[in-house]
Amino acid sequence: MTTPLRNRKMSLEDFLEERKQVLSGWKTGSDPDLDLDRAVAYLRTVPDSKNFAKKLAAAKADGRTLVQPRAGVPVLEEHIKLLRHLQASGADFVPTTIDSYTRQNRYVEAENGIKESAEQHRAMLNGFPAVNHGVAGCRAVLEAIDVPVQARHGTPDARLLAEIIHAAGWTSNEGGGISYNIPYAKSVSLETTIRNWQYVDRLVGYYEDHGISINREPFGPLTGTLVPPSISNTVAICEALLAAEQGVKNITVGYGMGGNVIQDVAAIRTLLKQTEQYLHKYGYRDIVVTTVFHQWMGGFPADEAEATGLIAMSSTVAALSKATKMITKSPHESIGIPTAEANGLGVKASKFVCTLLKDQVFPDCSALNKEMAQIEREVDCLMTAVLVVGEGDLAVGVVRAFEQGLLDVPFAPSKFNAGKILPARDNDGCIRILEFGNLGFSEEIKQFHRGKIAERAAYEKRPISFQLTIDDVNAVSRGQLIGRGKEKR
Amino acid sequence: MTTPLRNRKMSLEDFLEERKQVLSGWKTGSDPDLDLDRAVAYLRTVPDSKNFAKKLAAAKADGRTLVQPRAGVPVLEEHIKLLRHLQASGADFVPTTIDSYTRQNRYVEAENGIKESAEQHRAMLNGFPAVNHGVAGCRAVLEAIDVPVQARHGTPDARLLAEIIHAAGWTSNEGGGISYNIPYAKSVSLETTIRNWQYVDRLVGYYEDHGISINREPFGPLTGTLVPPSISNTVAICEALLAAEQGVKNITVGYGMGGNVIQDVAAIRTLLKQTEQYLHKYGYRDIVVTTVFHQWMGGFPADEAEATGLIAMSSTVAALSKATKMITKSPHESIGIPTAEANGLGVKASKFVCTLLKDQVFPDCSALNKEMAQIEREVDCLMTAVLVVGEGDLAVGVVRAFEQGLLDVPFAPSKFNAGKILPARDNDGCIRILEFGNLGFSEEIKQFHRGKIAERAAYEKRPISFQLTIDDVNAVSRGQLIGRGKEKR
Amino acid sequence: MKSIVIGVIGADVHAVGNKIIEYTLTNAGYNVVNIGVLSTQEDFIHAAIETNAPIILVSSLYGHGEIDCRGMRAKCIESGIGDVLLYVGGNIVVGKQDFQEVRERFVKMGFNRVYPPGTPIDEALSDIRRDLGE
Amino acid sequence: MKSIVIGVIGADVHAVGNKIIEYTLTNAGYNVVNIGVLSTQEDFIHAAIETNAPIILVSSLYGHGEIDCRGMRAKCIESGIGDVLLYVGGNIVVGKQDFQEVRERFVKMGFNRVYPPGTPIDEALSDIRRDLGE
Ligand code: B12
Ligand code: B12
Repeated sequence: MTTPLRNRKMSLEDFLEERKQVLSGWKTGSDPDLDLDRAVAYLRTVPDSKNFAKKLAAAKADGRTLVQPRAGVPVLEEHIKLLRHLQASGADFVPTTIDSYTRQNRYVEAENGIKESAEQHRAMLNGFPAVNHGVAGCRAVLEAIDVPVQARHGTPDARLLAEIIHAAGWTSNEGGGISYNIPYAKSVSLETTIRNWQYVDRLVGYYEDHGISINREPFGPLTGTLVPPSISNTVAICEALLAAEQGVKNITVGYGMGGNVIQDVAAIRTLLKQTEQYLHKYGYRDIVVTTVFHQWMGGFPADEAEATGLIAMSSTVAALSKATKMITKSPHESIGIPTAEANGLGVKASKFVCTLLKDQVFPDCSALNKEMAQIEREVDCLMTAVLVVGEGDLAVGVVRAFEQGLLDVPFAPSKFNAGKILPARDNDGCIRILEFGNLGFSEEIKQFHRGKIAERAAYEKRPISFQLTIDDVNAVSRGQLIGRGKEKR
Repeated sequence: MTTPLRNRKMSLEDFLEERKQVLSGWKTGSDPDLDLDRAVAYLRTVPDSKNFAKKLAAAKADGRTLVQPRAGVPVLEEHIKLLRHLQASGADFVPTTIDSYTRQNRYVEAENGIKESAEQHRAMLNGFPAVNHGVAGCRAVLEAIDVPVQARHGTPDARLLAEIIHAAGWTSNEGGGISYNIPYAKSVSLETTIRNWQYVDRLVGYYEDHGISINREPFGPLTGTLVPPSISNTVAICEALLAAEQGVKNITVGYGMGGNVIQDVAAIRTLLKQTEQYLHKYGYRDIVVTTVFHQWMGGFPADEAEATGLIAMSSTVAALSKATKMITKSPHESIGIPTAEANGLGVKASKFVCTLLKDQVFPDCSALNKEMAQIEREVDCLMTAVLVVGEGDLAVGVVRAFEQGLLDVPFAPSKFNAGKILPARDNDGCIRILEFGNLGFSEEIKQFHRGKIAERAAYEKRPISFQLTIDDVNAVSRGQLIGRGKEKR
Repeated sequence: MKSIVIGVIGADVHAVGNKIIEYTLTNAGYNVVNIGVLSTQEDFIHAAIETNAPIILVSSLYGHGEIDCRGMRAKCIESGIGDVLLYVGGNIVVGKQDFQEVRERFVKMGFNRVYPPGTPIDEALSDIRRDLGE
Repeated sequence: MKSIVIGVIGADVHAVGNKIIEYTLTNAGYNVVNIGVLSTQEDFIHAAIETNAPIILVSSLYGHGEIDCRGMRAKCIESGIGDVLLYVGGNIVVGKQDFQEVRERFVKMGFNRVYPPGTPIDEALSDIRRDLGE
């Protein structure tokens, strides 16, 4: 690629040119059903009830929180069986979690994994290798079930994957140039992944231009581990803007539960509000924004009853926050990929709580307003930092902001992430920042965080150090939210 | 008994006189360990860690919500095994649920039930017949475990039961003259049960006079079915006052979850506040009041995952309400008395949520304040009605208030309850009243309820009728909170 | 209008389902004779004789159903209404048991129909209609 | 100061546990050589050779551990460090499996110690000390 990275809609020519190369990445790319006219024709036959974008818009209007698990196994028939079971358990949307080889575009190893799984009658891959199964396989999935299907993965270069799943009638794709890089890769540059995801979004834009609604969902939780809401919200807003520029019209921004109820509700509310604000500000006006709340994304307790408790507690918060969708976990979370049954239990418990609470909202109150105002201030501060270093261009800004640590995600594996900030909980369990690195926060905001952490450390009678962070990382799986020091355990 | 019913502390003589007769009710009453001096001496040996009153007071000071299941099986060894399992699952307090024959003082049938259960190796009774097991059996229970033990039952005449369990070192007893009559009996007069429970409370007062702290817990949820908070709170306050008069010093007032989060938090907060207020007002100043939140007390969903979801959702609300204790349910609730394992799962899920949320409180906000003010107004109105008809005497007032339907509990089996009011949910899921009978509400309060119900009926486009009540009774077990009419399902 | 006797047997005070059953069967056009909670076998039988009811619906929720229902058919025979239809429902045994076995136990005891926990009365209505030849 | 090589094998990017292990072992007085996530068998082996580490701690969280770890012992032998201690931990197989069997599979593959999901690194410390003869 020779043109410099810019946040600008790809021309149709450039897109189609790049497309040829993308489709040549694996043999399934040559399927005639990947012809765009044929794909559009197929997508027209997908009923509204299986359209992700439409079902989400309706849920938003209704003020309901719909549920979706994670799930994917290598063998096609098994995968269909699994999704059918989840649908029967009450899933409003079904996922297809893609295996880790496919995520790294290692299709040969994925092929071996499918074979071995079929032979050994147990899953040797941690997901469904959609590229290897091709358009026909993915259509078989869609046709076997009655609700919308989405691909969920963590793929830095998901161009071929996106081509295949959308042509197969899957009307949503999770990911983004930042959120599927920083937590999911080590040495892929942001420039590369943003470009790749501009392509993925452009493909959705192409479909939108042809009257097909397709949903896109930036991956909100990032590393799922003590990510301060303003950081994940900023990333989500950046990805929403990048997607909108490529013609995406239906975006679900996400957030991974932190554990303090007020901070969680505040995070979801500001996420919706600020995403819409920024989209409007930059001239994208016809976009439907919805939100997705991820049940606790960090280390889970091993006990299944405790895990189910955490799942239902997460659901309570999600429902009261009025998130449009919630991603569920299973009682097996801390151990391994769940059986269909365990996964279904997570869906049932979650759905029950969301349905029960559908007519209720977390009330407006000053504690909530304060936390919302705080998140908004922080997000505005970070967004300004990004746009300043980008000299007005968001794509460039994102790359430079990560380079300089103005944006920084805790615990991320990527070497393109500074990895200088340290998060820790305050005395109420809200996620705050202990060590800022070069994070693009104003001095005032830093003071706020320092004060909050100091309060906790004083309460626990111990020094402010990385030990707080470590204790907090381990806390939830041990039944605590705040990793209290010995004095206060 | 010849003296008329009055809310006045029983004299020691009258108490000791009546005691002789009480102890002669069943053969285990003649155990020499029922000698009060010996009982006091034994209770002095019970460590603080097994003292209900002390553990509750400490939890209140800490702002924690502790958990307690329900459990009881007929055979002693099996019962101990069961309680040990629950303790290992994390129960902060263990219960002993008493079987229904004992509750009706039918000790012969209870004896048969024990025998048959032992022979058939399955429980033929729905609880532990503590009177039949006697002081020695009950002490064996206490000595086998490390946390405080409480009797939970529903016994209109629990005098002998109370004698036996306290002499055995169980430091809490659930019940009260109203709460263990109206929902648990059909033709026992309130006068009789209030007298019986004055005795039970007087026994606790005796122990308090001898330096032994014993907790008493009026049964908050009553019929567990759409009971408006002001009605159950009023009953709890009346019973707290009646108990205090007899010398009880440590009282836990209770509430059964209604389902609207704000109403539930408001109910627990006002319950604590108003109980303390009324106790002070009537001169009882040295009493420790704590609260107990009952997880959903109505019909449960049959699916175990859904039931666990409901359990954890209840726990979330309880923890945020800062109730001192929570009574847990099990995933088997809708089917039958749970196995030890299922019961333990309920405890684990509940405890996990309460521990996770221990540093958080539901925030003050206007919606909450409004609901609290509403409950307070209603309770004051009902309390005034009771005291007016009682011509200043609370005990007399309670009897007459129920006689006249000024106090009225929905779905109660007792013929001493008017049974004229019909509750139903409003459009937010709060429990309101549809049909007032002769309930002691002011016209202003009635207008408020009527308005709320009218709003819902209008939304559901259907007439205001008993059908709303029926639909609401069935709703939760079918996964809804509000039993919406066809139009809005 | 045919009469149906309903009530809750034994030392059982669960009143909610009973009230819902009364409401539903009345709406369905029956003359419902509700003897309420804490009812004995004799209470049921007397009510059936008095109102000439061809069917008795016994509810038992609290777990002692098995003990409470024993010998009820024999008592009906003694009282001269040996062919009265006996239904039982609610949570009729202690705990979660295999329902096939539970049903057999109650059928042996002379019950015509035996319902698992949580069967809403609406679902039993068609059985009632059929058994009453309607 | 003895060296310990740590890292996350295969296409696995779970970085949190890896950072905690680094912190804990450093605090415990070891020279921790952290090769990070997305590491190959060769990466581990080279690091061990370079730093003369007597022990390699392989983490695998994402489920492909079984495929990723195969043949690692053979590669160690080839590279002349056949007697290096190989530990593996994390969520090393797909799903909830009987851990006895899982352990056997990895022991057969030449791993000296195999840890079930969620074993905190603190619990493995005493094994490390013992195996290193400390
Ligand atoms: C956070 C998380 C993520 C984050 C990771 C962010 C990041 N880059 O680090 C995100 C969201 C990105 C993620 C992605 C994925 N994840 Co993930 N993830 C988790 C989760 C919830 C917590 C992991 C964690 O950080 N724990 C906290 C740390 C401190 O604990 P730890 O990692 O277990 O490590 C400790 C111990 O295990 C031990 N230990 C570790 N290694 C070793 C080695 C030795 C020798 C010893 C002695 C001890 C030891 O010491 C460590 C410190 O105490 C786990 C489930 C869980 N545990 O609850 C799933 C889990 C590991 N993930 C899983 C999967 C499948 C994935 C995905 C493939 C699919 C997906 N869900 O999107 C992708 C994988 C991408 C990839 N290529 O690797 C599965 C693995 C399944 C399996 N093995 O059967 C799990 C178990 C969830 C599940 N039940 O499905 N995940
Ligand atoms: C509310 C409730 C109470 C209230 C009752 C208030 C009152 N006076 O009515 C209170 C709190 C007082 C209470 C007390 C007790 N309860 Co209770 N209670 C419940 C609960 C939660 C709901 C019952 C209810 O109202 N459901 C709603 C109504 C509409 O449904 P229903 O009663 O099932 O009736 C419907 C159907 O079953 C059917 N049906 C009923 N009878 C019949 C008959 C026929 C022929 C047919 C066709 C259909 C039919 O139609 C009805 C209408 O749709 C249930 C568990 C559950 N279901 O979730 C436990 C439950 C019934 N209780 C139980 C127990 C053990 C008790 C106690 C002994 C102990 C205790 N927990 O304190 C005491 C009993 C006191 C006594 N002597 O009876 C157990 C019974 C256990 C068992 N069978 O193994 C249950 C199942 C809970 C449990 N899993 O432990 N309880």
